[in-house]
Amino acid sequence: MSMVLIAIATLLTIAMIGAAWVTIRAKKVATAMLAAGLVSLFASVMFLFLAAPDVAMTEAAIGSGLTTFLFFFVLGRVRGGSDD
Amino acid sequence: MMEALVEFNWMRIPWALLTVFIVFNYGFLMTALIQKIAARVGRRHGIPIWQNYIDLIKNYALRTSITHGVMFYLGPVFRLSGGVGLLLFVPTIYGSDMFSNFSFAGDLILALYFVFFGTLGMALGAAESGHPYSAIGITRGLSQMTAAELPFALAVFAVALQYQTLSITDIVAAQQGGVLNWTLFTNPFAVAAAMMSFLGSMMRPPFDVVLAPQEIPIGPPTEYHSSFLAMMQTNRALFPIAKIVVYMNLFFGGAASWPVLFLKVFLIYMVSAFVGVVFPRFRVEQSIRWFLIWAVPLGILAVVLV
Amino acid sequence: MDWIAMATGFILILMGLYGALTERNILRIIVSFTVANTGVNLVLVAVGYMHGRTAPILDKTVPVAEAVARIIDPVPQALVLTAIVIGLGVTAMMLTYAYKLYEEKGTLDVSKCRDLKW
Amino acid sequence: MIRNFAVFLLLLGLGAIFLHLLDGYVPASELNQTARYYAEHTAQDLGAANIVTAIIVTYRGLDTLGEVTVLFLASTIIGMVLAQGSKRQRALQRKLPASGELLTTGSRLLVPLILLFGAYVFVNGHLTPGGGFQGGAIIASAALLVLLTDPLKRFSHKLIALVESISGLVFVGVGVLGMLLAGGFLDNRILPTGEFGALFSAGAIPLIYSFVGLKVGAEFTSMLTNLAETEKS
Amino acid sequence: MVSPMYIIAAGLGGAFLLGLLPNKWRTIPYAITLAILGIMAWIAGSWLYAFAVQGAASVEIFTAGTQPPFAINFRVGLAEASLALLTTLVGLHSALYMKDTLFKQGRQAMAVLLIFIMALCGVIFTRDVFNLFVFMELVVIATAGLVLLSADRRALGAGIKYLIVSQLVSILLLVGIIFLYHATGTLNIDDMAAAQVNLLQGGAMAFFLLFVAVLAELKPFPANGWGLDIYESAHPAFSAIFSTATGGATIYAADKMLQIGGAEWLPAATAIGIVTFVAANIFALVQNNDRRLLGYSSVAQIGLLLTVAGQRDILGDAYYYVAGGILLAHAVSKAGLFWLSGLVAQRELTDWAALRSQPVLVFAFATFLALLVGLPPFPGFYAKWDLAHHLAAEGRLWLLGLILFGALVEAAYLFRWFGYVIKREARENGLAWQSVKADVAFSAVIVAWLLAYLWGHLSGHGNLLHAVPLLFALLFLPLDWLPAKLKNVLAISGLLYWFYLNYPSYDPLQLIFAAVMLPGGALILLASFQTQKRRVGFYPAAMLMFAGLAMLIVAKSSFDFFAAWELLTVGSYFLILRGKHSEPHALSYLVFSLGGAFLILAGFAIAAQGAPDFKLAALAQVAQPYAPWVFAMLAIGFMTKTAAVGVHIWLPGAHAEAETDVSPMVSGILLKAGLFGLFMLLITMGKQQLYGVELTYVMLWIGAISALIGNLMAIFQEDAKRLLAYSSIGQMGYAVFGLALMNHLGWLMALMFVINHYIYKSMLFLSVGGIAKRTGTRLMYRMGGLITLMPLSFIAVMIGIIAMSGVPPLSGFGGRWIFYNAIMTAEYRLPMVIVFLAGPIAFLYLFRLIHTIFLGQLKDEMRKIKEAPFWIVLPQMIFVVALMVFALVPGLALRKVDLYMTQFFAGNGHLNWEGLTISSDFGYWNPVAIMVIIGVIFMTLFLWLLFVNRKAQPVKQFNIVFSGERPFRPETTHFAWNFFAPYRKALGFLTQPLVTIFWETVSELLHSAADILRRFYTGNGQTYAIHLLGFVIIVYMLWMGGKP
Repeated sequence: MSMVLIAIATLLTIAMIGAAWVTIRAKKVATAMLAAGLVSLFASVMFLFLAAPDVAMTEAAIGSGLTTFLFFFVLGRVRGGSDD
Repeated sequence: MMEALVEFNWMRIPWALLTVFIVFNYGFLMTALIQKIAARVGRRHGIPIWQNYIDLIKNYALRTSITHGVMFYLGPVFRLSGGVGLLLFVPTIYGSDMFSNFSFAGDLILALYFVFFGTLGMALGAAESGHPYSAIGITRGLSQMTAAELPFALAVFAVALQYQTLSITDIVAAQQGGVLNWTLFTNPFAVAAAMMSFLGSMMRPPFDVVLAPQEIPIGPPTEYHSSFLAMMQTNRALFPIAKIVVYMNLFFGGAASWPVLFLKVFLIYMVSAFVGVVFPRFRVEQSIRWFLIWAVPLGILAVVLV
Repeated sequence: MDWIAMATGFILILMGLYGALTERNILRIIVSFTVANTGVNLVLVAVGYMHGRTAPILDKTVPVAEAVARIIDPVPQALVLTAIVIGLGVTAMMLTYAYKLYEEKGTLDVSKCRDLKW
Repeated sequence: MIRNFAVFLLLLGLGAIFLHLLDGYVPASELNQTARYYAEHTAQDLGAANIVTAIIVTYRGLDTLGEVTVLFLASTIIGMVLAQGSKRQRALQRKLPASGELLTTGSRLLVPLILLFGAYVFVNGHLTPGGGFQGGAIIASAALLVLLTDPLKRFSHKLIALVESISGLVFVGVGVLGMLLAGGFLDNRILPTGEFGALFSAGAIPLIYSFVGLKVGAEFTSMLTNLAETEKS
Repeated sequence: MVSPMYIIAAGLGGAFLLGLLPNKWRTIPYAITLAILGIMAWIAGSWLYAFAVQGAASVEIFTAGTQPPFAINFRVGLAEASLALLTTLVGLHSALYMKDTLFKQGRQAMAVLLIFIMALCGVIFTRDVFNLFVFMELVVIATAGLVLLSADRRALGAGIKYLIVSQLVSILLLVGIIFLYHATGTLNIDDMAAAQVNLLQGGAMAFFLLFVAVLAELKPFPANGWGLDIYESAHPAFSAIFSTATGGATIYAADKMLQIGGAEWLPAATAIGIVTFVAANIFALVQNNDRRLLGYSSVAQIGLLLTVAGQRDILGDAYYYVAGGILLAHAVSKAGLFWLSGLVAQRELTDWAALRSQPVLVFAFATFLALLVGLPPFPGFYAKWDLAHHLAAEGRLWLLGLILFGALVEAAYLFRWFGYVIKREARENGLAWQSVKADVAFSAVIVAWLLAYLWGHLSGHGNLLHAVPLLFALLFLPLDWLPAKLKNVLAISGLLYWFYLNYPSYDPLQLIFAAVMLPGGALILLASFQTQKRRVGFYPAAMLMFAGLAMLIVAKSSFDFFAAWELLTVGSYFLILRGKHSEPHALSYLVFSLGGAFLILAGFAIAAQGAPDFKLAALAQVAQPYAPWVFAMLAIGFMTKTAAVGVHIWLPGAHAEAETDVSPMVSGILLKAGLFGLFMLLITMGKQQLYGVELTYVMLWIGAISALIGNLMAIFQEDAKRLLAYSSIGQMGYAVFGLALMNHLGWLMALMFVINHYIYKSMLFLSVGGIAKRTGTRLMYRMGGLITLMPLSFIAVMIGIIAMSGVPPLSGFGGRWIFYNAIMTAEYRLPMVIVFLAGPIAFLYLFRLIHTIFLGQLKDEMRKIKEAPFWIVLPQMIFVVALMVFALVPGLALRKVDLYMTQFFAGNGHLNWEGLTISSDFGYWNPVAIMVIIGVIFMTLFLWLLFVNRKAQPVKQFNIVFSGERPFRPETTHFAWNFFAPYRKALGFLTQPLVTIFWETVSELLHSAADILRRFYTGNGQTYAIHLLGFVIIVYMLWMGGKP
């Protein structure tokens, strides 16, 4: 395995964990949602490297795309949804 | 192991009546004697020896014009039936076919349970007298009697175990051949327990709260008068003797002749009289406890050690 | 690569679950669960990964005859696809319920939703 | 706080379990029997180039059917829940600022393209990466775009339901046909497997995947619109 | 046959089709839904028919034209087909039941319902792990949706909690699946099973995750709060599906998982299952909400099933019979109960009293409870029997004990509930009657009885529903609309005819018991002619008891014996429950009886050591070291029935509060069942030693102390029936004592007690019952002087008392005489002291009985009462005659038995019955002579007194003076209350209700533990998820700790 791949993988890992950290720590729900979408997005990149283009596409479209939109749809309807 | 059972024949009836007659008279005289002795101990003069006969005749002659109903009659009837029955189901004179009465009908157990018979009837009858205090007397009497019977039952059972029979005749037979063969010496615990029970059932102090003339002006017997009373007086003469005969047979070697019987009965009776003049009266729960604490353990000891 | 992905996946699961089990806001709980789900997907795919092989798609570069030696295990990928879609379904359901809860109770706090207990 | 700590401890336990798994994990160097079978037989049996697709649509078609059903179920329930007891809709009558001209025009332009792209993705599912789910999601994103530009836009529920149900029925129907005409439920060989690598090949896979795409698209759209139509409180 | 795949296809197709229809339509979608469900049920049914009737082998169904493991496959066999049929039928019925709700919610709800049922079938059929996951997710989502069908607004919260928990479950499941796939290279369950996952690298851990996730769906304790919330808030028809179909499908999934995991994982399943079973049942004790209670019970039943699944290794071929029996019993009863709950308007348990307005519903309720608890003749009974035997044979006694304990707790709360239904006041409009709902519920009743027949048919022990006595008892159910008098004639003739029919086949011992139980029962039933109208519910219950008794005495095998035992227990419970204030007492009776019965079951099971058909006679051959334990268990079980001290506290209330003609039945007859059992036990097993202690010696003590305590308690009672009830404890103590003497005469005495106690206790209960009927009270001090008003009752009581106190000449003396002879040879003497003490005490309470009721002074308010009704007096008079005859010639009944018993004691010690005198080795007894002598003396004196007082006039009531006062109120002249005050002062401390306090404390502890621990279910969905996580970690640490 080339060093490049490992480096990329490590970077992605750090990014994902960082985003996940933001997700569970963010002050605002909206931030958390965005960060979760980001985790998904990074994951789909990771899938590409894991030779899983189908999964990558799906994760990108559904996991980070649609799901995040759904979140915001609902968030918009529960008065800001700030922590209470 | 049993001796051949004596069988019924018609001659037993007159002989039985004779037994009843003898015992009845002896009982009357002795009751008076005891009363006299007790009075003398208390530095009183006491009744004439024939006073009981006078009372009895007088009472039999009296007629009552009121009744509390049939159940009321049952008191004396049960009582006297119990007394006579007990006497007749026990062989009076050892070795005498004539005076073995109706002992073929049942054994020691019958005698043991027949002791109850009179009490039950008395309780029934007195309860019907319409007097609340008679009921109180009954509850006390029954309570005390049940506690007093327990050591007796234990002693009886110890004796039965000791001789491995329930036949009174066999038990007496086993005690023949010298004073030391008496249960009194072969099984002293049983006799001690039985004698304590005996004290309790003689309606004398300290166990006479049932009749309790002081606290309760009208105990159960006092509701009875005239012929009822006469019948009960008859029983009061007869029943203790019948009971003592049982004791004598079981614990004191029985009696082979009437004089021996008279003597032994008198002596046993005197135990109760002696205790009676010495001790004050117990309350019922006290006497129950007394029996349970003192007499019952002796009985248990007797049963266990046999 | 697969190790890293798998470890990352596990960490994401744990982080997601921590969020899901400690947050009170139901929206945050749902968000945390999606993170955990992403982690699961990562683990699943990582299990199927094999060094030096390519995606299980046969074309000119990977002829049928060489497939056995050239492609990675396609099964986990198929499973992940299904899992992702199901995850979306569940997430959507939960969001709807959250919305409904808010409509009825005016709060998003799950700990306030305790009419049923014991 | 105690609670958070308890959770933390429990997750440590779970982490131990995971560590255990990770520790015991030995990457395979060879394909296992199942994967080997797929690698060897997919092409000639089913005629599909994308093995993942073949697995999803045929070998594990039942899973996919279930998966589609999950979405169907979710969208149905969402519709049901949101309809339940709420003073639904109508509240949106208030004026919202119109979206920018650019966005509106752009979306008008984009939507057909996106739809086309989605269709492309699922029709080619058996050949290239992607397929019904991805395509469906893309179609749904078109709907999303429309919703974003014009929040008052009403999609025809009837149309969505129609697409959803008919594609579902077709899926089931094809599956049953597989039982009747070929080797079993969802056997794709009710249609000729055709030439390997061609668009119209791999038996019923493209057909099924297309309808899956339509169905998924419709379901996503239905979810989105249902949520969109809720009252903004 | 149609492929089961069509069940899936039909469900899905139907659901998608519903989506096509216009939103407004109602009837057509509903019709489609029903039709689809019907088709699904039909397919499942046809498969079941093929397997069960035609004996087909199970079939693999392939998909995608590819062999497994490369494609998903289904399997359909007997188990799958039955479960699928169950699922679809419950679904169909619930759909019918929910018609209103479905109409309101529209086609979407119907589609969800269809998918739900389809997914459950998928879970059942599939043989692919991942496919199982998909179907389970479908079930989860559909469940979350269907919960909202409820009118209860709280259901939303339950749905959310459920979703949160299932997220966690699916994460575990997916991780487990993928690693298992990695380890085995397959997703097919059978291939995984063949791969022996435990040996593979990482396999065990992966399997653990998979397994624990599937288990979590079974709502194991403590990770089950969410499930309970669903039960409480969901629509009852949905709960019916959730409890039965989901439960069944999930447990089947767990079973598949166990096939993968292999025998190594069975103990884990067992442990989780049994903890869940016991804990859920204990929690259910403190539930007031009907549906939540049913939820706890469902959880418990599924736990039990998991336990059974964990016994797969030892159950062998019986596995499906046992598991199926329990599962179907749970399913049908729980579905039925949930459906019933929809008919009840309010949610408190006591609100179910509304069912009373429709006796059919009460019958349905009773059927469901019996089915759930596993009473004969229902499947659970057979299943429990087999399960217990297998467990005992393998030495899994702790498990057996826990199962029985849990079952007892379950029976306790369920029958407490039944008591509420029968006894509590019904609210107005408490019944939300809808005939379709009732029909659905009633269909479950029919299925219950069909299953009872089926399981009996499959049982290796013969079908209980072929037993004529039981059928005769059940016959009274459809005949319940007839007038009571007619039914009474039928009942009496039935009892007599059955006795006549079997008379030649009884051995002397059986004959005595049979005579007491059957003609004896008929005699008491004469008193039942008293009742007017229909007396709904009396005859089925009474005849059930008699059926049990009739079957008990002829039972040859342990199974027959135990079945009969349970039948008579249940019948008598229903009978006792009929009393006006008997609710708590009937419950305590049932709990103690079932507890005893479970001990008997365990005893038999241990004795059998796996033998399929265990004859009672074979008890004699039970090997060490089991024999003494078997003996102890059976003895305690039987002594529970005879109310030996320690387990006696149920008796006074149960006997005293029962109806007038029921008290003599349960006292005079039912208690003898326990004695019969003890006879059987002692005949076969004889003396046993446990840790060097002679067990019969212990029994001797128990008997003696029972005699003492029973009698002592009796003398302090103010309530006449309670007095008699306590006296029964004492009398049974004597009998147990006699049996435990282990000699010829001791047994004879016990038999004497069987007859005597039957006669005089029945007689006394009837008299007292008649008096209570007339006076309107059972408190003795409120009566008095009734002798002239109720002379016949008085005679009966008086004769009864003389007989019972053992005073000669009546038959009680015979008993005492034999007793004394018996103890002459006994080895142990100390317990006898206690019996001696008890003897005279009996005399006290009996005297009190007659004194305070009949003698003394008549109360003002009772001056106008009449003699007890004819039909109550008639049997008493017959009893008086019987008593006299038995007193005179006891040999009539006892001689044969005496001879019969010589075989057990090497010919020693039997009585000599020559002539009129009965003699033993020690003494002799001539009942005729005694009677004559006493009679002559007595009559002489009595007649003389009558003669001399022939002119006397009766005294008026207040024509007396005492303490210088003339009384004017009867109360002041009748000393009756606290009658034996001196005794209370002297020995009252012995009557402290220590045993009652003990059992109350036990019950209290269970309840308060449940009440405290259930707070654990905080209602917070997140907490539930934490519980689940905790559950996973605990199972991990316990089972995986230290393993690779």
